[in-house]
Amino acid sequence: MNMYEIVFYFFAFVTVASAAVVVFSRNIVYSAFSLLFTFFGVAGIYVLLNADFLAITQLLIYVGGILVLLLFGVMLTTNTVNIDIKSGSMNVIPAVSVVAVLAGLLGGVFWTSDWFVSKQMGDLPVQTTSKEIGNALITTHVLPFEVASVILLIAIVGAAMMARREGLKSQNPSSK
Amino acid sequence: MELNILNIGILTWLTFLPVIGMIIVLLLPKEQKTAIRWTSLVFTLLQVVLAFLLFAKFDRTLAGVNSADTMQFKEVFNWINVKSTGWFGSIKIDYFLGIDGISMPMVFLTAIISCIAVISSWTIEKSLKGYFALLLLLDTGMMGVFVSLDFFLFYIFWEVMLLPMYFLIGVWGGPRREYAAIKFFLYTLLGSVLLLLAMLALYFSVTIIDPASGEKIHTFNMLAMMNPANYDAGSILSGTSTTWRYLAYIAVFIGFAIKVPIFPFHTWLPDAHVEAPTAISVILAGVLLKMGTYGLLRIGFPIFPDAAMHYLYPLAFLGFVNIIYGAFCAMAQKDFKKLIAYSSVSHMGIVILGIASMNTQGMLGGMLQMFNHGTITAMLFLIVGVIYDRSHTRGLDDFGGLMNKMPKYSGIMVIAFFAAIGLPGLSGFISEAFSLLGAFQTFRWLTIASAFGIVLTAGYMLWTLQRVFLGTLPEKWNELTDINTRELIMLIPLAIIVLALGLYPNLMLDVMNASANTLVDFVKGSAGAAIVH
Amino acid sequence: MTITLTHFLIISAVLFSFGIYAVLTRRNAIMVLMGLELILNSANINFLAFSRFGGMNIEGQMAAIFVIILAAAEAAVALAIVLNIYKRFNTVNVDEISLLKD
Amino acid sequence: MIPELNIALAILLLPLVSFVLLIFFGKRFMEKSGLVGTTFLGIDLLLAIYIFFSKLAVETRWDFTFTWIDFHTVVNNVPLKIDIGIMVDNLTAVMLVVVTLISFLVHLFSIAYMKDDVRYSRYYANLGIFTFSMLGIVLTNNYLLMYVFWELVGLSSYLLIGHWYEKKSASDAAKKAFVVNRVGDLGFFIGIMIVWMQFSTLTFDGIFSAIGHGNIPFGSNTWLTAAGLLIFCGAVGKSAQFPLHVWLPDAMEGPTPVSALIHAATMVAAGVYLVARTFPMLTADALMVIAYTGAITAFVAASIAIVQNDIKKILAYSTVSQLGYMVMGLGVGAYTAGVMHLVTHAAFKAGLFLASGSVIYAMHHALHHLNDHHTDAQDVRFMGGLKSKMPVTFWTMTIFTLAISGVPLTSGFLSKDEILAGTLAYSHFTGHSLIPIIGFLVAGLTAFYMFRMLILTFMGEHHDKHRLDHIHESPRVMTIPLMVLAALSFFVFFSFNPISASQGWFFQKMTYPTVAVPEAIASTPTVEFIEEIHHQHTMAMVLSVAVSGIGILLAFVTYFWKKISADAFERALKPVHTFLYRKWFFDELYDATAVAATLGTARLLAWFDGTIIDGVVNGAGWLTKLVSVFSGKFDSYVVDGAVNFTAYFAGLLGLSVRKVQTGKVQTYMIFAIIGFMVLLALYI
Repeated sequence: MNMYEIVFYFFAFVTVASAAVVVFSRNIVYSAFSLLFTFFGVAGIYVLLNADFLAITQLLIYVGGILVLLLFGVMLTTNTVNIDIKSGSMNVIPAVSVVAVLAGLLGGVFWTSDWFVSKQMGDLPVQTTSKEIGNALITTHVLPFEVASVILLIAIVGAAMMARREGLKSQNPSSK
Repeated sequence: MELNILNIGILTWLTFLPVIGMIIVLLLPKEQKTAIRWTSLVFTLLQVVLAFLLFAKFDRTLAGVNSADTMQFKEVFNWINVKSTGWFGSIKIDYFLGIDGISMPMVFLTAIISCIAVISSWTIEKSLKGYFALLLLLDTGMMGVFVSLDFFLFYIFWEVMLLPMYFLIGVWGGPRREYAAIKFFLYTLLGSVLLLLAMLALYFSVTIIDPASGEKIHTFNMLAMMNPANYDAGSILSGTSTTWRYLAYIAVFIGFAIKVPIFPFHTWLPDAHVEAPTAISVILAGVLLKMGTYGLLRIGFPIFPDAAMHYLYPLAFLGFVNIIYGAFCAMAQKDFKKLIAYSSVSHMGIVILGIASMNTQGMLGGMLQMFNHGTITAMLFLIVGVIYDRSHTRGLDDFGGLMNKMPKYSGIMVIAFFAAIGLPGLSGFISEAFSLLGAFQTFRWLTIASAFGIVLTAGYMLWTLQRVFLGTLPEKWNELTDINTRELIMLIPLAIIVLALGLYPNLMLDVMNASANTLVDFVKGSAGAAIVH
Repeated sequence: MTITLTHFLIISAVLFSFGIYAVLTRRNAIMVLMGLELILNSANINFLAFSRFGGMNIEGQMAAIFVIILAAAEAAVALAIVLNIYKRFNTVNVDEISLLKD
Repeated sequence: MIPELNIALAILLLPLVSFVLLIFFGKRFMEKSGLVGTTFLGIDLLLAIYIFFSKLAVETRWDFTFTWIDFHTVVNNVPLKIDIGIMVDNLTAVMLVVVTLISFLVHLFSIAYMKDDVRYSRYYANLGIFTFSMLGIVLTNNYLLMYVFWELVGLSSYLLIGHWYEKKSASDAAKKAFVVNRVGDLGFFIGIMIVWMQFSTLTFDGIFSAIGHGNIPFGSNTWLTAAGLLIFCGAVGKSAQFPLHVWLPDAMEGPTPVSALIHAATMVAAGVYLVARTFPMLTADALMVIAYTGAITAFVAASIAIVQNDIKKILAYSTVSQLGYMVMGLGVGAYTAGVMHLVTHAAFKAGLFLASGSVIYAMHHALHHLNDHHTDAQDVRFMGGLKSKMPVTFWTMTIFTLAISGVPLTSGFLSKDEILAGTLAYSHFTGHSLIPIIGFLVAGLTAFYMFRMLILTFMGEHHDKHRLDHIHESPRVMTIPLMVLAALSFFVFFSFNPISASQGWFFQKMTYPTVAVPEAIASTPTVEFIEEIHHQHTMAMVLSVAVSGIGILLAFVTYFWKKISADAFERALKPVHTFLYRKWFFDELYDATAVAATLGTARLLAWFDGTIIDGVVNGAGWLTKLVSVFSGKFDSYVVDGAVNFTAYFAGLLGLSVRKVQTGKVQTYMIFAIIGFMVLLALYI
């Protein structure tokens, strides 16, 4: 077992385990915090896949942004006076069966497929990708990039609008 | 003769200024009523300024009619160019604008009437934004009809004008507005369909050499359609005095006759007038009716000279029927607006009679009558509008003695009424007299019979005057106020035009003279040549 | 046993299944969102893995970047929606919000 | 342009200036409006007199023509254009003085008569536009401008008749005047159309010279006659000739000075003037029709005048009768006599109206003073004995009455004699002896009814003493015009020979125009005709004095000495009296025929329009709708039936799987994933 494998299995474990906590924990705050570890694990896996830039992005956006947002969501929507911030499950049996079948299918497909592989582990020298990504973003992918920026802008404005308008409305409870 | 502003021809400006105004009106929030009104006014005023400019720069010696060289303020560029599409062939449609003595007075009239319509719409409150936007669009449609020299373009503007009119009557009209609007719409649509058929038949019959590529192409160019040499041998409308040509002429004629309106296609007019708001009545009578006769002069006569000459007598007869029938119907009306609507039928009959005479005086008289009827009837409808605004009734028998209560108003009214009667010194007389003088030379007895119309006109007009303005004021109208400054502003320019043209008709006759002569010579010449062949 | 493409794919499959499970079963809307994030992450892993082993280094990473961007946008909008739902129904439990039934 | 024509133009335009000033600044002038108008007319009169003398001193005619509208085209090798212009010949010069003089006097008279009127300045403005249009008729040298001013005169007459438009009868009368005139003008206009078509010119000179060269409308003598007669139609309307005379008596609804100006002296004389102007192109046939029209008019009106009681109505019918006289004079060919009667009649008839105005003014004030609102101030039966109270009015009125009755030494005698001599000459040449018979008969009738009026008004006893005390002579500003006009009713102003005018200046200056009509269809040549008039003159004079004398005597016998009871006559001839009193039932006849037919046609056509034509239109719409209903039924039962069945089936199906719909998103999602997995499995 070389170092690479050790690191891989470590991150794989962290990811899967914390994901399990996310999914199965009844306490929503626990879930949120274990999601942090999942993201870390995934970032590690990114590094192992020669994607240093993405790993950093993953940390910045998921951990710094999305997770914080989710936590805000939890706090804003949960009645804090009531300590019980657990959330229940539903449809457990059909969901378990469906997911099991799905997992089986996916696993089977992944396992049995004869993937086309051009570069095996170790073929590729470890190198930084930031520069290449930067180039690609402003040359070949400039259009999707711009579209994405517009989408972000719209999403931000839209989110702000929705939150604010309903905020105003909440002062006189809805008639419906 | 060309005149460009910012490298865009003046006719395009004239036509599309209202569209710019419309866009601005649409962008304004609907609470900004004052801004909307002023925007509309400013744009129509600009149009009037341009029309005056055009009038001043217009070369009175050039005839136009069938020759592109003497058309003025021309603008031509290729507009639609579809390469060969199967059996249809390649389609080339030009954006071809230009005016001559036939259209110049109409352009002038349209600009003035539109501006006045905007002023008279000042008190509209019901969804004002939509109203002014539609009004401006209507303005563009009307102007476009008068300046386009390409049949296709002409047809487009013709239809563009139809829709706003429908809504303006149907939404802002009186109690029976839906009925009137639909009647108007169906009538004119029927006319449009016939026009479209004739247009397509012409399109497939006429070919010209494309100056760009040198190949033979079909064209919608009206001037090309006027030249018999451009008709393909064996095409549906080739030759002269053929049944197909007669049929096409009749189709075109009915299309235009509905607009004029010529008996028996006239019944949309009273309903539309009665139900439409004042400003729309003004536009209807002032400009829309003229499109029918303008179409005859621009398309019917020069493109089908043989058929026009062949059906000259029936045309004149319809003119006679219009005059007498309209006058009689007017006499029996009890509704002020309906009365004026029927008087329009009668007065448009004079136009028909005049242009059917096929000589200079008659043609000039008819063309001048188109202009004069526009101004006079506009005044009459505004006058009705003024009292309707105050009293909310149009019953002739509901009034009396307004002369004492509203002296300024009555002064203007006297000018309008007597102009309609055809009193010398006011514009109506000159055009009526010329139409009849001309027509008499072609149709002796018919004209004598038609001349009875002037007695009938005097009869019903004075009767109306007596019922509404003379006598004693009923108690209930003690609160009526005299005409206000805004209403004076819209009536006085018209009164000035009526007086000016009455005293010095050369102002307008000069503009039309060369074209009228050329048109008469051309139609008679072509038809004469046809007979020789 | 060296680490092959399949290893990464299996991790991604596991994450995906967890994500789907969370989406399907959790009552709390925020939990559903977390499940979605898991699914997106699993997809990203797939992208990177295929790109790494398939020899198209940058292209896969580009796709992953856009996925992250969309995830961020989605999270923002979704949270706004959740907040609205909360304001309106005073709960974020999706099973109680069954207007669709009517 | 000749300098005098500038003055003529000034004469024409001054009243227009007065009109414009008064219509726009009338409120500012207020009671000074009368002075403003009168001043303008005073200047106008002086200028006219200047023109009169300078024109009569020279032989040439002043003419100024310019092209008004050029059609820039050529018809029959003649450039097509409309020339208009003004001209002054002797006839015009005389007419200018007549119009401005009467107008000036009426302006003056009205200052007092109308001073309490609510629309004082409007009244003067209308007088201004009337004078302008009338002068226009006189000054123009072509039919187009003639027609233009003709109509403008109609307008101003409309405005003045309807001056008191609050009264229904006044506005009715105004309307009637305008419409009836329009009927005449229609003929005039058709005449103009014929002339224009044939000669492509409308100037008198152009037309007459063309006819002189043998150019006849459509190459037919009948059309030439027709053209002349159609133009004469204008005169029939304006000069109130039979059968269009009905408007003039009604026009008395206007203020009395207006009646004097318009409906006695000037406007109605315009028709006579038109005939005089058109004289050169009238054929013998046309002249005959004109002569008969005039004769019938003269007789009918005179017969009606005998039995009327309203002082203005009597004068109105007398006017119609005298106009008939003039027209008859022109018709028989006595051109100068006809024109001269026009001038002399203008003076004494204006005088009569103004004098009657003075009487009405006095009566009105007396009645007003007594708060009597029932007695008609214009009814001669309520007058009588006013002589002592209103001496100036009485004496001037007497002079006018003598003049109109054709008593020697008056101007009326001179002109009437010449006309009667003309009728005798006419019957001598053509054998139409009915015309002179009517002429003399009417002369007698005129003398009779005029004296009847005079006697009833001024002589005898006033049966209400109290009222008589309140009657006073009118103010100076009203009596001065009367005196001026009375002076002008004497013979000296027209001829120094009191029994024959033919040596006076009028006959010397107002020579017959050259007849343009081809000889074959022309009436008796002028020279021969004048010769014959001379022959007949003495006889005419004797006869006319005799019949006038008889008429006057009868009037005195009946109404002054009361030897014959007028009432007894009236009772004995009740039907005749009623027939005359109701004006030969002309109004009723026209109401029942022309008016009723017009209105009936109007209603019929309006009904036709609304019911038949619109019915067809709506019917087409209805039919379309009916078809659409059928297709709608087909649609809903057959086509929709099929569709509904499908829907029903689907609904049945839906019912069974309804339970699946829990409304929970996640449940749906499970199904979605199952579906996805099924697809996946299939794919693998």
